[in-house]
Amino acid sequence: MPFEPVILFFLLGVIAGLARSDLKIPAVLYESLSIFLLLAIGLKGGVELARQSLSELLVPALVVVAIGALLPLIAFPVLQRLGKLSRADAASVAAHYGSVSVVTFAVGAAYLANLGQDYEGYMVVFLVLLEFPALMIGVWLAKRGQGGSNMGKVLHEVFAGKSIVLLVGGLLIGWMAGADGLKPLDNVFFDLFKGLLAIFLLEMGLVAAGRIGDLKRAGAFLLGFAVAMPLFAGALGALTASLIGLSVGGAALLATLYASASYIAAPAAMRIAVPEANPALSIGAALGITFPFNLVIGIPTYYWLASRLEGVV
Amino acid sequence: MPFEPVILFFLLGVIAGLARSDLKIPAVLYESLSIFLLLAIGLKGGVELARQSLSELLVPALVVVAIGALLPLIAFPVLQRLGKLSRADAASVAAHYGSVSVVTFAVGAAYLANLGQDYEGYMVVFLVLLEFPALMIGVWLAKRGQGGSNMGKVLHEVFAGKSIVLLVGGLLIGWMAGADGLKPLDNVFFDLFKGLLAIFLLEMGLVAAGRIGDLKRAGAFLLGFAVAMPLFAGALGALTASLIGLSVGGAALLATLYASASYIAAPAAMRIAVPEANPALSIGAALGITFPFNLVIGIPTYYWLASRLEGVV
Amino acid sequence: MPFEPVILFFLLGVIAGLARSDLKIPAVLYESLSIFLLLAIGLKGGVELARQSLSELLVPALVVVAIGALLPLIAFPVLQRLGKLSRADAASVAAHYGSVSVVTFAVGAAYLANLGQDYEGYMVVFLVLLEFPALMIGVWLAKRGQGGSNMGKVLHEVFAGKSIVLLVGGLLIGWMAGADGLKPLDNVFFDLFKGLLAIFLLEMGLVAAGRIGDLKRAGAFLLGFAVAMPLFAGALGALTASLIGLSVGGAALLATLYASASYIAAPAAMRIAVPEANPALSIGAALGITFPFNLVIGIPTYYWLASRLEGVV
Amino acid sequence: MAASYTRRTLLTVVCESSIEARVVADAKHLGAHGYTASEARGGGQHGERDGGWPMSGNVRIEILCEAAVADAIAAHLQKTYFAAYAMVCYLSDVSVLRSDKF
Amino acid sequence: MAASYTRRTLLTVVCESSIEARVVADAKHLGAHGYTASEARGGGQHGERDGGWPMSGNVRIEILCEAAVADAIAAHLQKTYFAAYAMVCYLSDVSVLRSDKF
Amino acid sequence: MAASYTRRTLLTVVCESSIEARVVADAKHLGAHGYTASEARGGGQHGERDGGWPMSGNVRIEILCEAAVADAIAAHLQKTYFAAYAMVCYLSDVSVLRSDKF
Ligand SMILES: Nc1ncnc2c1ncn2[C@@H]1O[C@H](COP(=O)(O)O)[C@@H](O)[C@H]1O
Ligand SMILES: Nc1ncnc2c1ncn2[C@@H]1O[C@H](COP(=O)(O)O)[C@@H](O)[C@H]1O
Ligand SMILES: Nc1ncnc2c1ncn2[C@@H]1O[C@H](COP(=O)(O)O)[C@@H](O)[C@H]1O
Ligand code: NA
Ligand code: NA
Ligand code: NA
Repeated sequence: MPFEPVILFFLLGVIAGLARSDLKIPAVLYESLSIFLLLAIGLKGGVELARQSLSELLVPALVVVAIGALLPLIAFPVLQRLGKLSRADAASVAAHYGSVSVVTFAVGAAYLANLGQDYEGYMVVFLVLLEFPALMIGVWLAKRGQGGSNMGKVLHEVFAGKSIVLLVGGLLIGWMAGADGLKPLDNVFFDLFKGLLAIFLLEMGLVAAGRIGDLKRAGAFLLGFAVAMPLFAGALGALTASLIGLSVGGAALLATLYASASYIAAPAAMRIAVPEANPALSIGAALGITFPFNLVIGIPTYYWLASRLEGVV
Repeated sequence: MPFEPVILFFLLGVIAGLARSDLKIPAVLYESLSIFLLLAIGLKGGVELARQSLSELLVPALVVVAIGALLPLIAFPVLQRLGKLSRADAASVAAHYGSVSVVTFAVGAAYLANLGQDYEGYMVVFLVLLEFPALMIGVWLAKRGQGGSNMGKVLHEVFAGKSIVLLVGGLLIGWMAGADGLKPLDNVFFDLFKGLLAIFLLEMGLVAAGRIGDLKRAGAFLLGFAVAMPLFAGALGALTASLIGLSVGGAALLATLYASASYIAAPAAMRIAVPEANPALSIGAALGITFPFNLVIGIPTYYWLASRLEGVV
Repeated sequence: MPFEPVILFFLLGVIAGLARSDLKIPAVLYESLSIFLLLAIGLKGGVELARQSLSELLVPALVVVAIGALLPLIAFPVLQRLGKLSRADAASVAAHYGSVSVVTFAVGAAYLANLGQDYEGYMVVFLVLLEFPALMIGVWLAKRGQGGSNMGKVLHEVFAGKSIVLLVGGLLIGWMAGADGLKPLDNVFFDLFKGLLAIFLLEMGLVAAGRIGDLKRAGAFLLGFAVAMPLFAGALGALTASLIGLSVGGAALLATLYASASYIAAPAAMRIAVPEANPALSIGAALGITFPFNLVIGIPTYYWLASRLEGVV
Repeated sequence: MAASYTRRTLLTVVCESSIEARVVADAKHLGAHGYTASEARGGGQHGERDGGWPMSGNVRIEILCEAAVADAIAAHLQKTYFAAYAMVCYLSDVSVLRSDKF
Repeated sequence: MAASYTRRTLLTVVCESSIEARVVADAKHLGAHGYTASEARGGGQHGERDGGWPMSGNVRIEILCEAAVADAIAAHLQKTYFAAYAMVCYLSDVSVLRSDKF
Repeated sequence: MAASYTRRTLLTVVCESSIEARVVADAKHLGAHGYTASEARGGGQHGERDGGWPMSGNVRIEILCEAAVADAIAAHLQKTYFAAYAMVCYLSDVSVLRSDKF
């Protein structure tokens, strides 16, 4: 399995965090880098989208979203019945795993670029589309039959949330300006992408190391879930990709998206809409286990799976 | 009229602000980007200046400053008599419009670069020279016949203010080091310029959206002034450019400078020197109306004007 | 003597600071840039190290560290007897001058690059190795015969301190990934290095200007020491380089390392381990005198010395 | 001295950043005329909150107001947020100038 | 307990960042021996000041001093800045160690 | 009003950032159940500390606790840090909700 150097930055962060280094990435640098990454991913997707007939995207997008929406619906009863989590906790964790992680996606794309493996440029559209349905479903699962679901607030929180604004904003700007119009911006948004992703991963490593404490409270079931769920979701993603005829690279990325757990949009939305859920559980699992698992083991596995399935389906 | 993609970032910021998105560009990123932009503009100008005989610049510079100094003197009675603004408010608004906006200048330069239109490299010298006379005049207008003019404090506030320090410092470094000496720094100060300007404009869009409330207090007269004044000043700039024999690109930029209203140096200086002026009025007009107006409509108009005047004068 | 433009940024910072400009580099930008510079230097060294047989480095490294350890041992009695500093102050100043300054090293490397002068890539390893022995020695000097030396805390403070974590982390990542693996990160970590170093030096100029007050308290002896010590240490470095057979560039850099005084790791470690030492003395000397001295006069002198010694020894 | 003071209550709330906007809106609704907020880190029952990433940031909100308003806000916060959010709040007596502002 | 306390006054000023340097200089001139400042946001009579750009930032300044000094500073601030600047200031009683410092 | 208050002591420490971790650890050791910290600048006996670079940053730490605990922490800080570090600390009386937390 080939080797993706940006992951080393994540590991450095984890080690520094565990060694209680005084290395701290300033919160403002974290925010600045995440603004950059979200915008850049959006712009890149928009440029690709401009080369694409939108109408052809409609059916695949519907399929991807519909199958993706199964993920929280499958996760919820597992978490509630097998995991004995409270309804709110089960719903919140399900929402995190149903939604997607932008950084996991970026590492997946870097992994493919490293292999010289192409993928459909409009995968970013799927990234955007997959971000929020699971959050709605999570809120609905938590509040079913209770009234006062706060759904309006969640909708605003998600759609006016910075990750959607920057991804969709970048997508639109890229789409309107096209590759030529954005050329003078390439020095920043394309050339710096991977280096800044590396610094961001260093920070994520520090943050993930800080979640170790949460994992103790999470219990063995949740730890297992945090590994099993991405594998299951990744397999579903690879199958869905075959169904809609994606390339091997596209299939690996869709598997990565399904397998990834959100730790930007989902925690923010759940904190507002399902406050009785314990954020330590969902964040501990998503960031403490699933994120590193996907980086190191998951992505190569989903790629392998995608290559296998290609001939078959 | 050709299309300048960086403006889309400004619009994205405005929309996000109006939609009450939780997208916030951290204040420190704003400051960091403005340090970068000011330094980079200064360096670029300095490199150009090194190619130039300074003595030839003297007369054009004097003309540009002298005619530029008319702007606040013309604006003041209009604001005080027609606009019924208090003396302090009229003086403060006049100072904002007499001074210049570095970012508007940068967008103007990007617009020209997009068209492949050259301009005189020493325009940055005019930018620096135009920044402060209007501020002095504004303070003098506000304090005439009152004593205690605080002129000393304003002078220090302006000359030791960060925008002058960085612009002039960059100018001198660029001038001393020359294009060759700065070559190893080009990867940062030249190549990243436009991409970082785009991110800065995203932030300015958010800030401008936040000034909407101020505009209500400003009243119809000031709203009209915020559109009419840049058009008048832009025309004066294009004429002045003909007078001193600038190229079409140079004329468009000088028009842009005259037309632009300061929202970095002027608010800071007026707050100290003319505290009784209401900052919501001047900033609301300069940032809420004139800045977006110049970006979207003004710059192309000044360019058109400059092209027209070329054959004529 | 050739001219290194990044120094102009330092001078601009000093002038702005002395002129009491309101220019402030936000603390977070300072931290972000120092994270970047440390990582980048580490990565660069790691890539070079990958080309190197590690076993051949062992003896030179031991020599460099052993002779480097003499520096604080020589400085301490001078400071205590001739300079009449208290034991704690003498030990703390000795530790600062025995340790090294990463930014002085970076400017030295830029100076050589400017001259087209090569140097051994593994100099970064010496940089890392030289950072901490002097700090241990300083603590030991301060606490000799007192008990309660806090050595454990210092060790943790230094080894888990951010400068070692980032330098060593970068070194390891560069070493593991190699030049090819890091290629996609070059746009950030290599191409932006010099421009961001320039901005960092601007900030250091502002900080150094703020230390002027400390210098008054430091007294004439310490001011003299802050110039004489780097010259002595630089000469020792050039000789040591001849001993282990470094190239002229390598010798100039080793002289620069010996001559430089730490103002990141040392102040932090001494503050914790030798709190009774007055930080104004050591920081005033290291940052207010020695750092600018090395930038402007020292580095060219060490290079000249290294060239001279080449034929001789 | 020209300054004449009035007693007012200073209500300080330390809570997770995610609810800042709601706490401020609630306070205004209950009669506060202003507030001051600044970034904070901290630790308490809900563990360490070091501000290293968005979900672990705290905010420190201060509200100067009449005692009755402070009581009303504190009671509301207790009812609405104490169970589910990291939050601490306390009151102290202070002297203000320009009492009509608060 | 080894610690012995003295009563002092804590003067807190929240104002727009643009006058921070002047407020601190004035306070020192009127007898303050130190101050602590931190970035803040907020809202009040002068609208929302969200710190998103330089002109909308607030600063929170705290000055520990003798009651008479606090009175003098507060009176001076009222006279000099209240009319034209976003500013709030209030006093509270605190116990300090090392009273000679303040 | 539903809210019922208890008197507690608020200990505020302003000190150089380099000892933040130790001050917090000491306070917990002496019985504090939580703390709030935020970045600060300032000036005092040890000169101006403008936060422009790591060694010149301050931190402002607040600890809500019982009076005896506050006394113990203050006495400890005085003994351990006052001689060698830039540090100020003061106590005030406040009313808290949920007194069992502190
Ligand atoms: N005893 C305390 N003193 C000062 N601040 C506290 C204390 N307890 C909690 N806090 C602050 O309030 C936040 C939430 O507290 P908690 O709900 O107890 O986790 C913490 O992150 C701290 O910033
Ligand atoms: N009632 C209040 N409570 C706390 N802080 C306030 C209050 N009113 C105003 N402030 C702060 O003081 C600043 C200036 O207030 P103002 O002059 O009323 O606009 C505001 O931006 C707030 O940060
Ligand atoms: N009188 C004072 N009022 C408020 N804060 C102070 C005062 N004196 C000192 N400080 C703060 O405490 C820090 C350390 O004080 P010092 O040990 O006196 O230098 C200073 O940097 C200030 O932030
Ligand atoms: Na998912
Ligand atoms: Na103008
Ligand atoms: Na040294």
